[in-house]
Amino acid sequence: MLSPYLLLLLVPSPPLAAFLMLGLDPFFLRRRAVQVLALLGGVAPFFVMLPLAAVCFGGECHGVVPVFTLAFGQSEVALALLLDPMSTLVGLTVAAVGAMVITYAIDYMSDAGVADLRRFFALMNLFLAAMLTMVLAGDTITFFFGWELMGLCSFFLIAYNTGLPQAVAAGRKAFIITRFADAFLLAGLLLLFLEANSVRLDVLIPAGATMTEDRHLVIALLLLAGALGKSAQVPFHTWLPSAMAGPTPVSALLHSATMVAAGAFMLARFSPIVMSEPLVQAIAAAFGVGTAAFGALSAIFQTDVKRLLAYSSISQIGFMVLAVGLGAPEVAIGHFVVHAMFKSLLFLAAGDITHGSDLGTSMKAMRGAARRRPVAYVAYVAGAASLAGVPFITAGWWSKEAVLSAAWNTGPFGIAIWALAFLTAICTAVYAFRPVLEALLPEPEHRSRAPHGHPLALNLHHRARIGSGFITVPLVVLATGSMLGGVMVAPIISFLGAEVPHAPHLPALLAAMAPFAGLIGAAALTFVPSLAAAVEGAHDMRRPTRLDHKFQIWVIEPYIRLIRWLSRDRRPRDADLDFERQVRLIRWLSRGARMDGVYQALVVRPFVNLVRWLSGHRGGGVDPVGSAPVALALRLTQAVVGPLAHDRFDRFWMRSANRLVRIWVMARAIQTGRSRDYALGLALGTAALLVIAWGTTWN
Amino acid sequence: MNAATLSILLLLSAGLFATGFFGLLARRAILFQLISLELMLAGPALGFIAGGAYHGGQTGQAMFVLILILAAAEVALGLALYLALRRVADVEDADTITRLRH
Amino acid sequence: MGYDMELTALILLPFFGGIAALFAGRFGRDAERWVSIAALALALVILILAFLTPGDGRWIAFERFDWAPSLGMQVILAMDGLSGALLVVSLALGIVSVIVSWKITEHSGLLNAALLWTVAASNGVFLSFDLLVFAFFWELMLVPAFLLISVWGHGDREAAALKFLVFNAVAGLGLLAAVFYLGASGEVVTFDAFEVAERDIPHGVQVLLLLGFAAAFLVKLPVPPLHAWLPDAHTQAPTAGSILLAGLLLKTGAYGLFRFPPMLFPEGFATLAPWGMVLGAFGSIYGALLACGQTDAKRLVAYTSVAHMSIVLMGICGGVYFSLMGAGVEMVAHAFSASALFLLIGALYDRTGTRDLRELGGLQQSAPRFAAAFAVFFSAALAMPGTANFLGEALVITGMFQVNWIFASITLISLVVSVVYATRLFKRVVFGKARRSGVVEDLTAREMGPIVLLAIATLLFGMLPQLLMGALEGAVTAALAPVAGP
Amino acid sequence: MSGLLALWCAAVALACAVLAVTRPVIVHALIWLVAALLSLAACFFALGASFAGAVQVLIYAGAIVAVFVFVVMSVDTSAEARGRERERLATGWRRPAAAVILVAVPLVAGLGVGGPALVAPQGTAQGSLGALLFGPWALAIEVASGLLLAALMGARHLGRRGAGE
Amino acid sequence: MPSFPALLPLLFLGFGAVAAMLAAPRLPRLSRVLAALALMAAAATLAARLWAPAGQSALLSDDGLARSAGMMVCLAALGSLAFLRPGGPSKEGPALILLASLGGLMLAGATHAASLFLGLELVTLALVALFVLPLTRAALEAGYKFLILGAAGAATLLMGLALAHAASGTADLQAFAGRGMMLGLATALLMAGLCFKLALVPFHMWTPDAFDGAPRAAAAFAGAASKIAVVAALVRLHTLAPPEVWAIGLGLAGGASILLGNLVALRQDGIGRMLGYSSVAHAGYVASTLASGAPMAAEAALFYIAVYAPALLAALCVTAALGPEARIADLRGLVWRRPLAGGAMALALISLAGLPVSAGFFGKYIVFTALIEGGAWTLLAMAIAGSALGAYYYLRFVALIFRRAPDPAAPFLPAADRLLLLLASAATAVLGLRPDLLLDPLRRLLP
Repeated sequence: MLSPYLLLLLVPSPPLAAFLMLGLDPFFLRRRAVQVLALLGGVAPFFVMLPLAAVCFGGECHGVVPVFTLAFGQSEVALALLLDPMSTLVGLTVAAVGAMVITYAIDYMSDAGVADLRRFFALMNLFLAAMLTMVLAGDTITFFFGWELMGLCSFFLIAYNTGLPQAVAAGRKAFIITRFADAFLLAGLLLLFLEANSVRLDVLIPAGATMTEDRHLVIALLLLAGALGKSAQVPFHTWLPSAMAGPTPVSALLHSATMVAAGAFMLARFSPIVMSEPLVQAIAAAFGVGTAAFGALSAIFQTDVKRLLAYSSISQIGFMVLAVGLGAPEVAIGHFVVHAMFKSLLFLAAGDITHGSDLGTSMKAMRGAARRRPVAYVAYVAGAASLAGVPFITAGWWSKEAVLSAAWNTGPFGIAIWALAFLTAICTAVYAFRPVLEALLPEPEHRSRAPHGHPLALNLHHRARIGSGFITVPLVVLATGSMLGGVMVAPIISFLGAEVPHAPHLPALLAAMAPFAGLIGAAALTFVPSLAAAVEGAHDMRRPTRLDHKFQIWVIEPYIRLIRWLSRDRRPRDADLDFERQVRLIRWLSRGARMDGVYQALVVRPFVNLVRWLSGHRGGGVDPVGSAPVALALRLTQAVVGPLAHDRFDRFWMRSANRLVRIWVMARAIQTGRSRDYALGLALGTAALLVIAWGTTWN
Repeated sequence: MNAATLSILLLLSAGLFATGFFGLLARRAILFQLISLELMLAGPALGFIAGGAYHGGQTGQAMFVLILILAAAEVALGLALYLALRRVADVEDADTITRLRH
Repeated sequence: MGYDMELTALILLPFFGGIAALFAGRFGRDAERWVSIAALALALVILILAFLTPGDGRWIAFERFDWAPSLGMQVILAMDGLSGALLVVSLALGIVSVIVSWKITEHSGLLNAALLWTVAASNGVFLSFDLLVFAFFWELMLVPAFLLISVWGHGDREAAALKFLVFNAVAGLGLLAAVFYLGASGEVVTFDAFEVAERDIPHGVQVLLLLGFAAAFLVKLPVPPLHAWLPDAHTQAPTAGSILLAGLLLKTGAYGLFRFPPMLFPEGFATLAPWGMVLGAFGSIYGALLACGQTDAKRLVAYTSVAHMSIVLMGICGGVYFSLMGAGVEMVAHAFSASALFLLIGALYDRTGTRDLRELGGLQQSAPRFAAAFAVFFSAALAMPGTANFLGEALVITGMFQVNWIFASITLISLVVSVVYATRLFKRVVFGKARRSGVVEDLTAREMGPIVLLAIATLLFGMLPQLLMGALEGAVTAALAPVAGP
Repeated sequence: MSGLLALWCAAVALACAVLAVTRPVIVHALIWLVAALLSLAACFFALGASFAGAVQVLIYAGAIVAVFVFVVMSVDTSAEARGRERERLATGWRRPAAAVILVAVPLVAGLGVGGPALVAPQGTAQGSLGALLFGPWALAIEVASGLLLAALMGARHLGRRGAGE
Repeated sequence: MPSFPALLPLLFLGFGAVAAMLAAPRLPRLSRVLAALALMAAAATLAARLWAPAGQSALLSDDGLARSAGMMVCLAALGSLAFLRPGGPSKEGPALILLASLGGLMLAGATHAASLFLGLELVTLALVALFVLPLTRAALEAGYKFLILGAAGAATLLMGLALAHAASGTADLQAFAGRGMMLGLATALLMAGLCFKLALVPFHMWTPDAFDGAPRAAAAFAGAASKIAVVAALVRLHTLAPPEVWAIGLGLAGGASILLGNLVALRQDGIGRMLGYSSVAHAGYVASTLASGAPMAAEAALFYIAVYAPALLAALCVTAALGPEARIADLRGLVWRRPLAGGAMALALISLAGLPVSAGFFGKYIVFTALIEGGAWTLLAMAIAGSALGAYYYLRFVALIFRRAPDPAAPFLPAADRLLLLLASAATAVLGLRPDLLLDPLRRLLP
């Protein structure tokens, strides 16, 4: 009898097939065919996942479908797909979000050329297939296969606008940084394999949990590093905001349920190994909460919706990592599911609102959204509420509350974490509501557009207020999920076999207040001109010209006085300087703590110098450009400039050759051409022979 | 004839050989070089005759005859070459015949 | 064992095919090319038939006959999975190289002959187990390759060809000297590798002899600091020459290292292997870094070859099951992926007349098929899972973790750097706007054929690695046994 | 007694030879050459090799030197040429002398000072020189004629006014 | 006197020489044909008696070594004759080549001081006459140097023979089997004469000049035929186990020749000069093989020089076709202009470099084997270093042969040249695949 689990093989197959069809283009597909194929490939996994999920929820949730087995000498490598509660849940989420995003993209990308469309959807489908493969993987090889394939696709997708240098640079940056983290993961997985002599997760994870101490620690740290890189956690976070250069559906897919979240999923998957080391656990929790706080702070000061959402992803996944670090991977998965829904919703809605605007995806493009695209706006509001964690009515509250409670319950140390997470939650609400409130502002006055602008941009105001079904259905579905999904959080956690953590009333109440505090903050940032200008100015790197003196006097001034009094600073005050400081802080935060600069100094520049030193290029001066991706691209460009030089070993060989030539010149001088000299040679040779003869016979 | 005499004769023959060799090395005029060659050949000639006299065979004298033939042949060729060189290149100094070198 | 001709045929068929191609041009247009393809295809058929007939366990086929008995010479040809796999590579790449040089009309008879002779000689290297015959084919290989570079090359081709030749010929002398010593040092003069392997050679002598062998192999591989000939040779060689250089000649070095040191000098190999690994680790980083700094696309790929072959060296010297298997897989995988990249760059050069990265670009827009092909082999170059290259490198890393984690880490770093140069190549060639090249014509059907073949090979061995690894099993355990033995 | 005579004649020959190679004038050198050759002939007679002595006088000192004389007649013998020749010898004798001494020292050391223990006279079968030369050695004589033939052809060819001029 | 069949080749050559000389002034073409016929007849007679029982006469030995070496001398002489340019004043060429071959035959069979010395001198004087054939200044210069040095070498050799004769009372070469100071000195002097003929450092100075200035055919005879004969004589002396100075001197001279010859040839641009220096180096390989003292040294040396000969003949034949001042640039694209000439030249150079599929590879192989067998590690190292240098400069020339040439002017090749190139290439290629075809007979023929 055929096992129902065989259906597992069919989950990643449709998008893969769609990728092959679109990628190889055997039939010279037309636009409509491309769209149909893409849609089929994108949606089918969800409908295959459904019966599987039904089986799983029915209670029989452990299916392994072997793909094939390799014999490696004494070891065996058995590739398989695995269905267990975690993969069911995550797979279902991914399939659903993927289906929504691809559906949305059908309309969103409709103005691209056929060839580009084909490429786009081929890659999107491949991406989806890769993520599904990774989620359903029953062994480390398949897992890593999906994991890496996502990295590759992210490169192509982020660099989708191949003519745009910063898009290409962002793609490279994403690929290189994640590849760096992947190296850790690969090392960890290979060590695990050597330790357990198997690649099957169901064998390997229990075996891994009972390893010897030192090995265990190393492997756990390696896996953690891999996850942090893929999930854009703090030291590695820089690629994610740059990756916004890709089209909106790409961002939506990348940052909600797939790529970025894959790290958190991986940690949850391998939590028996990773989390059995208290040290690693503490590190994970620290990184998680740190990233969450940092991401939220940075997000507050963004002026670009997509970058804001990117930092939000960093922050939210920080929560997931935190949950894993607290020993509650089930909670992390719960947050994963919810986050996937509201984050994709936010991206899709924001993308729809700003689509075709000549302001790109900047915050200003949100203005007037309620009037222009009411459905999308409502959807955005729903998503933002869920992100902010408005109590009871949004899904986000339930999952975030679970994380916070888990932190509170960990003990005294956990309370500190809880406090930080609580502050983060307030910040989250601040940035979540900023675009919502921004949309309430009147639209900026209509500037004349350059004729070469985006072709659709001209139609911006002539667009229908309600988008086509391809746009509306995903928005509605996801918005519903984001709001009502909260009821699923507890079942999810218990389905995964854990208790839903409950905090005492006080912290729970406080946490419930956070969104409202955030809302006030957002309002301040949006409607108080001085603050808005500060945020704005931090980006334009110009001093704002108009300040609201009242705000200055009532808020900023006392704060500065307090600081000065505390630090016993008696120097005369310089208002400009103060403002500078303030702006600099904002700028620092909005640039992701300038981590790019650190990388530039610590990694990229030495690397380039090394390469340049090795390949003998002459360096040329390049302006330090503020934006790091461009700088990265320029740095590598610079390494290219210069003549095609030989490397050092080559020079060594050539030098010895020259030395030989010099000896040759000396040696040929012996042949003087004079017969007397020749005869002299004869005489000397004879003499030498005679001396030898005399010497050998003399005794 | 005793061994000592032979020894000294051989020494003298070596001396003749060496003298001729010296002439060949030291003299630059082609004709002098040819004369020196004759003296060089006289050394082994004396050696063969002395050896033959000591050992009492005819071999030494027979070898001398062959040496003589060689000397004659060499002189003939050498002088012809000398004349040809003088005619073609107008040289009599061996040191100036250095077009082929290195 | 009976005396069959199949292995001899695998060497002689391309050889005589080459002679026929030399004169076939007189009998019709493109006749020499068809003759070449026919000879190689026939050899491929014979090879497949040899695979299908049952062997004796260790060897798929084995032949031995006298050649010049008075010199202690005989011909011993033996094929196991490793040689078989490399023979498939060599014949397939032979066909590919004939196809890609279809448009070259200058001395086309000699061109095809040189291609076939290169294949014939490297087949000889892969099959010979008489050390002298091995050395003979080893040196013979240089001649047609030299011709390929110096006659049909680009730019400063003579200098490059000479550099290639001198490096390899000089290094070959080390091999020759060691082989001669081995042959002459026994009680009877014999070059039979199996007999020589039985001998008890003192440890110091083993080390010396191994150094002689290694000189030839490491230069051919090539591993820094002995690699200086490779970038020049690759850059100046015609496309077909680059393909054979990367796909075949480099592999002969790896094959030699794989086969003979563990077999002939187990103790000496054990002594020197750590140094081999150090060299390989250094080379893997060094090659990758230099690849990052190149502006010539072919040179870039050439340096990636240095990096990848260094990883192969590391795998072989690792001497554990995984690393050896990884090295074997990587050899085959790199043959396909590197030759495909050379093919693509060659095709691009034919169209644009430049290989300068600063002048190329925009393939994505003007030639999507070109771009797609680039993408596939780009993935292979940076060892994307699913390609055979990943399998090879992952296995080497696994083995290295068993030997010494530092080497494993270095390999991982080179894996990361590979992304830098690969994306750079891709960015410059496929993305961006066409700088000088303008609109590039997409790949033609004749070019697509070989590319599809190579892509299928790369992905097939990556997805279904048991095809390859099953074949390599015997050779790997054989290389393992003397090292691991008591 | 004959031994002493032979030694004396050989010594004279050596002295003449030394003079012959050091004379600046070609004619003088030639005369000393003849003297050396004649002394050698005397030495040969003293050693009992009368045929060799006779041949030496007739062919060597006679015929060969005669050929020389013909050539020497065309040579510049002016005082200037003599001075040039003397100067050439004066400037360039050291290196040749050193080389020759290097050759001579082992020879002298081996033959004279070291005193080789010579084997006793080998009693080879006595026979006439003619029987030897026209018996077993006939081939050698024939080939020696080839030697002369080659020299003759060469000399004759060189005497032509050839293409090289 | 030797038996008549043994005498027959000598008679062919001697009478052939006289006939050719007589025919030369009026019928130069007939003279060439006669000379060729005489050489062929001599070679055929030798070949027919190759396996006959050995004989011995007063002066000459009639054994396998003499016959095989003599046959090779005749064949090499035939090769030189093929491209000895007829016409002009040089009508005596064929006769002189026959005389020189006669000397070579004597040398190959020499067991006595008289035959050794006569053979050597006949070769020398005939070669001097051959060198000066064009009567150009360069030819005269080469001839003069060769004459002067040759005579000095002959005197040295004779001095050695005289000492040996005085020491042992016999002029038989057997005398050199003894020991003692006088014999040691005699051996040293004898070696100086032989090394001069073999062109070993420091007795080699005439070689490059001769290869450069003399007619290429004469140089080819000096490099191929005469060296085969000298090597045969060396081998014969070698088997007598002469005093210690023999091995030491040969080793030193051989090693020095390998290094210096290859080094100076490194960047020579004149093809003739390059071949001249390289012939010094090749002589060095032979000498060091004999010096190694390996049991197989004799056959190795003879095999080496035998496979060197066709390569040198082919290379010099092509060089001759390129004109009197052939330089490396003249080779450019030769294979495209004259496929036969270019191919033969390339094969010859590859063989000289000792690369596979050429007889030269096995020459090097067997020499290295002998050096290893004899434990002559220093010489082996020198030989390896020399081969590396050799590979470099030969391949420089090979590279140029295949380079495309701007001017399509093709050198003229007469039929005889073409036949020679074909045969020499065939010999090189066949021996490169089946060295045992030559090596096995040699091994059985040598004592």
